[in-house]
Amino acid sequence: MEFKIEDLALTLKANVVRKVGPEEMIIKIGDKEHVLQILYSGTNQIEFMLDNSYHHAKYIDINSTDMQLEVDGNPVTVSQFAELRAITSKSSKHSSNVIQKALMSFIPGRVVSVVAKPGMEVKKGDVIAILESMKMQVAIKAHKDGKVKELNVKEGSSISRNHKVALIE
Amino acid sequence: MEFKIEDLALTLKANVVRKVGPEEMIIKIGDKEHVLQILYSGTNQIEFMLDNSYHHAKYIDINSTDMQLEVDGNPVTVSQFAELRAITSKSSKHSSNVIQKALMSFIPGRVVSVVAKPGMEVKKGDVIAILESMKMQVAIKAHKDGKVKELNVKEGSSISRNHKVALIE
Amino acid sequence: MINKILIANRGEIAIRVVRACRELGIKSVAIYSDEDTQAMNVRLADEAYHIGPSNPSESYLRIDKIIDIGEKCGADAIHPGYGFLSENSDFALACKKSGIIFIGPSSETLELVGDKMRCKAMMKKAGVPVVPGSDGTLEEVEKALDLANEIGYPVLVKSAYGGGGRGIRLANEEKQLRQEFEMAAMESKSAFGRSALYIEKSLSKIRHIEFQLIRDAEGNSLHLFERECSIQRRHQKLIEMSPSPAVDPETRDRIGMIATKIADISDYLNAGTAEFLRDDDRNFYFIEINSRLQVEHPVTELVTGVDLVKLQIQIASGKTIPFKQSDLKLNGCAIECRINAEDPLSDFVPSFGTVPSCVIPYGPGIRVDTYLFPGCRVSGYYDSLIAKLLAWGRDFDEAKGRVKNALNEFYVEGIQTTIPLYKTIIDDPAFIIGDLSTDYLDRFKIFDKVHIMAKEYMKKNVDAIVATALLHNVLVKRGIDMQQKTNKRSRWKEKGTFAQGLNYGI
Amino acid sequence: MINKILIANRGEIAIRVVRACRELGIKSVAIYSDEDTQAMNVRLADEAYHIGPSNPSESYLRIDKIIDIGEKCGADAIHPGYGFLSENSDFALACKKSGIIFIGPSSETLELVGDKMRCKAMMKKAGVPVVPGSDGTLEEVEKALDLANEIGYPVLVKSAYGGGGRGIRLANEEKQLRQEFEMAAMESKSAFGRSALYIEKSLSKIRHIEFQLIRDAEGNSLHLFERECSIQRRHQKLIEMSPSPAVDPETRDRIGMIATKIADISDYLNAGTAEFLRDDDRNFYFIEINSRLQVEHPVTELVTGVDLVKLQIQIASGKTIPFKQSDLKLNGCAIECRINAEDPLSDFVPSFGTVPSCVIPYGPGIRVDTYLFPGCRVSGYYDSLIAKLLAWGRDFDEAKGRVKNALNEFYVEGIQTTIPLYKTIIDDPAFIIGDLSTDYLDRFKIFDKVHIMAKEYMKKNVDAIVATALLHNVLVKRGIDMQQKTNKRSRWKEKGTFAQGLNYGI
Repeated sequence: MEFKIEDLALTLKANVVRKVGPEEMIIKIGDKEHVLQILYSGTNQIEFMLDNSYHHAKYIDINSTDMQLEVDGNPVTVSQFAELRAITSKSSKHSSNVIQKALMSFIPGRVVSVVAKPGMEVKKGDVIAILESMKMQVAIKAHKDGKVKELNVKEGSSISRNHKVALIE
Repeated sequence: MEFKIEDLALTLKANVVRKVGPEEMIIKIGDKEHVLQILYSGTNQIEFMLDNSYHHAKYIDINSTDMQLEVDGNPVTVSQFAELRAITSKSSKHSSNVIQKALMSFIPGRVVSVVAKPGMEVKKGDVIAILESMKMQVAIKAHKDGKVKELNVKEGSSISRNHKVALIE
Repeated sequence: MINKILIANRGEIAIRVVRACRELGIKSVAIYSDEDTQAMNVRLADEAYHIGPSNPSESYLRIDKIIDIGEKCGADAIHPGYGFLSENSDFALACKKSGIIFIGPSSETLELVGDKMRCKAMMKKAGVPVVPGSDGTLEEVEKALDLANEIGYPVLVKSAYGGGGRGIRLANEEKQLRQEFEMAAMESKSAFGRSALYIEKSLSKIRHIEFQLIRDAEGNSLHLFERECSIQRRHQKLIEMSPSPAVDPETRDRIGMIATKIADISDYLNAGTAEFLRDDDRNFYFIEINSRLQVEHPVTELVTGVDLVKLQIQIASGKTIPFKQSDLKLNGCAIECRINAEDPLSDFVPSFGTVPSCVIPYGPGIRVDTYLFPGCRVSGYYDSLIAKLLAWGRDFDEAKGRVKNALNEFYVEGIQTTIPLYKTIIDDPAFIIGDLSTDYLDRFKIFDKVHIMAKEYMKKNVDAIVATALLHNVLVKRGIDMQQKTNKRSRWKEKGTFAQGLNYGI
Repeated sequence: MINKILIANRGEIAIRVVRACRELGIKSVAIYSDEDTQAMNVRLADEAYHIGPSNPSESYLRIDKIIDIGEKCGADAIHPGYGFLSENSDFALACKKSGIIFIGPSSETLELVGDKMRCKAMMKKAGVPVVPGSDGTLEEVEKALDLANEIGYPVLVKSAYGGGGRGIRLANEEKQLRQEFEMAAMESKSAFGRSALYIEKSLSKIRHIEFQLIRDAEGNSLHLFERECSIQRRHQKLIEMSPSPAVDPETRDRIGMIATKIADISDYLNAGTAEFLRDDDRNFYFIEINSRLQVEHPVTELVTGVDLVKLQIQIASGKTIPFKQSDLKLNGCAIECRINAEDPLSDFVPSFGTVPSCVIPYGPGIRVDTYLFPGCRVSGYYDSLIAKLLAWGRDFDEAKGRVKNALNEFYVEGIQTTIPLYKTIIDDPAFIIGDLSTDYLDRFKIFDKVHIMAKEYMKKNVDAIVATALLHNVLVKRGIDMQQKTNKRSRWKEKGTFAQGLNYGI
């Protein structure tokens, strides 16, 4: 398998070379072999010794290509590929136009005020709506210049994180 | 039901008077009514508010009459009786002669030395055997005067708590 | 004589007060909203009463309900903690009318210091240096614009009913002032029912330095030295410490004496804080009195050895302060990091939910005030502060080393916290030399550094990360193998095994 | 220059040393036996190496294996903690031969002070007051009996290879001395391969008071005041505190100077402890040097502000002590309770197994050194110490109040601990007035009081106890109802519900 640490844009081959005990194995990462011993595995989490260092890790969100991991308490995204699969196949998805037009809420909360109106011309940074969350009022601001095409928030309603607040074209 | 707190030799009637919510009920202990609200119930443990105080409790060991409980971290033994059952029925069991003759180990450990021999006459307090547990050597001493009838320990073997070490008659 | 105290608060401060009560042999009473049924303070207090729904306006802010419970349970006194009703003069008055001691200043003092303009004017008159700004509140934006032109931009728009940095807004020029003034007015109306804003000159490279005050009923007025609280974000303090690297002994005495004078002028009772701004020319300007126990009070406790909450209770019960100014010594250095349930890597998005497990740090010099325990709930209804991590050391370096250790040991599962931010700051050269100011985070591009540090961590731990990813496949395969085996044996238990998703093959 | 330290120990002290290493920017290396695979120190250290089977003689006592790992991992120094090999001169020598710094005294000093008779004789010669007793070890019981007749009963039988109270036995008359001498000989042979016992006069109503020593390579010798360790059981310390209620400033200086002299005479290097007995006539008798870091070292850390483990490492790396005797001030009061996995209500039966959950106390002045975490294992192979609970206060009363609070908050599931014993002692009038002695527990019938306190707790909580019992029936009934319902719906999950035993009816 190949694993890509997204934030580092670093891809490494890794595989299990052989098992040396019920919970111990030799693995190869890149060119180097390591001793890996599983100390504990529970639902979505694991503790292991890699060579002579302890690590604990959680599997936050796993789908067929992306893994959201937390290694020693630090979040990290790793993609994996069977070695022959083209790495390019997934990158097109992220640059879709639809996502770039949509203004998502980065926060869950209650909508206290909707400032923008459908059809309004806005500049990047203009306030679209105001949310209240954890005692704080937070402005959701336009992420680009353009016209407010859709507006998916109502005063008094509660929205979740990544809720599509508006479409700006 | 009647409940007897063994260490206090105190028996009290108690029952549920009525439910007032999914996790809230009125109970009666002795002559007094109390509001009881279950906050959490997990395997063998429970958290509840009794009137206006929080309590957490564990059910350590339960059989048909005796309950080993831990209430707010403190161990306590409670017996329960359907109100018509005779309280005397169980007390005979504890005064059995067999138990009084048996010398039990109050500790788990490894037998480092057996001092007594079968047939030996011993006095209360004489050392019967020596155990090692948690780095400490601990002497198991005769609990009464008498003759060592049986001896159930071997040097080097490990015994559990309440193991019958010897029978002294 | 106080025998029973109702604690009109929640979270870590409620626990803090329970502990003080216990030390004094006083019964403590907790209140809890629907959201806080399983909270730690409910467990620790002698009694606990349900106060209402989760929304604070229906529970922790309900004066009537709290007084009711206080009367019902026979409380002699109420400790308001910080936030909620702690600086509310109506609440103090309601307590008094019910014959319950309010542990804090009188309602008159609360009213005075709550009206920041009036308080500032009074102090200005008494010769206390204050920041240039409007002499009263301004209802109309036009007047704000006029004044701003007079004292010069940048200016700050502040709400007279705000507090703790809430609702303070910066305007660099006219258009922005107009926009911010209107937004602040809206926010203030929504929160307090009225809008009373004032304008203040914004100073550059300012430090926020505050002095802990204590004053008893006999009028003995003492200060317990300063706390440096300059590391802030949106006027919310993040890191506090004592001593301040910017305060020498002479300044400490001089400003400390001004602080005690401020307490005298406002006829202050009990613990409070005089907040000052210090500009780059070493001028101190009084800005306001915080008429409550501060979040950061343990910083002072660690360097003075004084238990401020116990002292609050003793003063409220009529006792005089049991020491003199000259008895107090500033011993070593203490640093506090406010651990908030917010994601510092995503613009401090609040983060809440259940915390399935957590590791709270220990060790020499470490103190953690927190309501966290494995399985606890972090609620979205209340303040995001989940823990205060404090370290004491013989000097700044030792305290810093201990905070760093503790941050590395601290682990909170399930939610995002500000821990990564503090890990970055604690190693930042500007922090180490004490070059602090309220714009510290921006001035030293700390958020960029947090990202860089996260990447550096990844670089150092490439092998562990890849091994983790690889192990997922190993375990999934194992889980599926086991499932197949177990299915043949007819029963299958999920618990403790690993059987999620697909087998990617290894 | 020390860059990497191997910690040749386990449990709380291994964690303590990891934390000190981190503060100093030194890499730490853990070793672990089969039993300790999931231990906290393995998690916290930078590296961890498996050392062998659970039995200490095959793991933590294996000098060869430890030196091997030290060489393999490139450790510059080894910290031995306490117990295990910490006072073993062969180990110190083996370290030296491998070019690894042993953090502690030289093997020569260890040999001297390890031979308690030789050490005592040397100190006696130098004018240090010592307890009357045999001038050397006694192989034969008859000689012991002769000497006992000379100095008078009661006498103590001690092993020259013991330590920490291990193997000390009291004899009130001839027959008992014979029995105890033989038993001690057997125990000593089993543990150390040889029996070398000596006899000492047993003083009545004695206090155990010790002075913390520190001495650097330049010969600077300081003491860090005393610790009162009189509350013991079978010569094992249970509660320690500083200052001692029996030591006034003049005595502190006088005995402290004797302690530093003792360090000089034995050419002592690094941290150690001079132990004294103090009898009812206020005489102090030197008994032995503990040539290691003591379990109770945090007591001294809390009242002096000095980090003893960091200081040990600094001295081992050749630095001089960075302060003078006159810089040290005794600040406030600290109390330590050793939380052992033993049942104080059943003659201290060791108690071990998994700890499914635990609540470790926090709060002002509280420090807990522990290896506990939810799900951890308490092993039957090693020492029963699972946690050290410490409280600092401005005075004894404040420290006592805080210890009491913390004891009430402390909860360890699954095993018995000595917490109930300390809850009793902390409220005992004799403890409060400082009437301490090594027979304190017997003299004040503390075990009876523990039982009485347990009953008193029950009396106060009759309603909660009965409610708990009643609730069992309610929940069992509910579980059965639910099971019946769920069975109808075909699937039934056990997790989180309550379905044990019979329905007793309500």
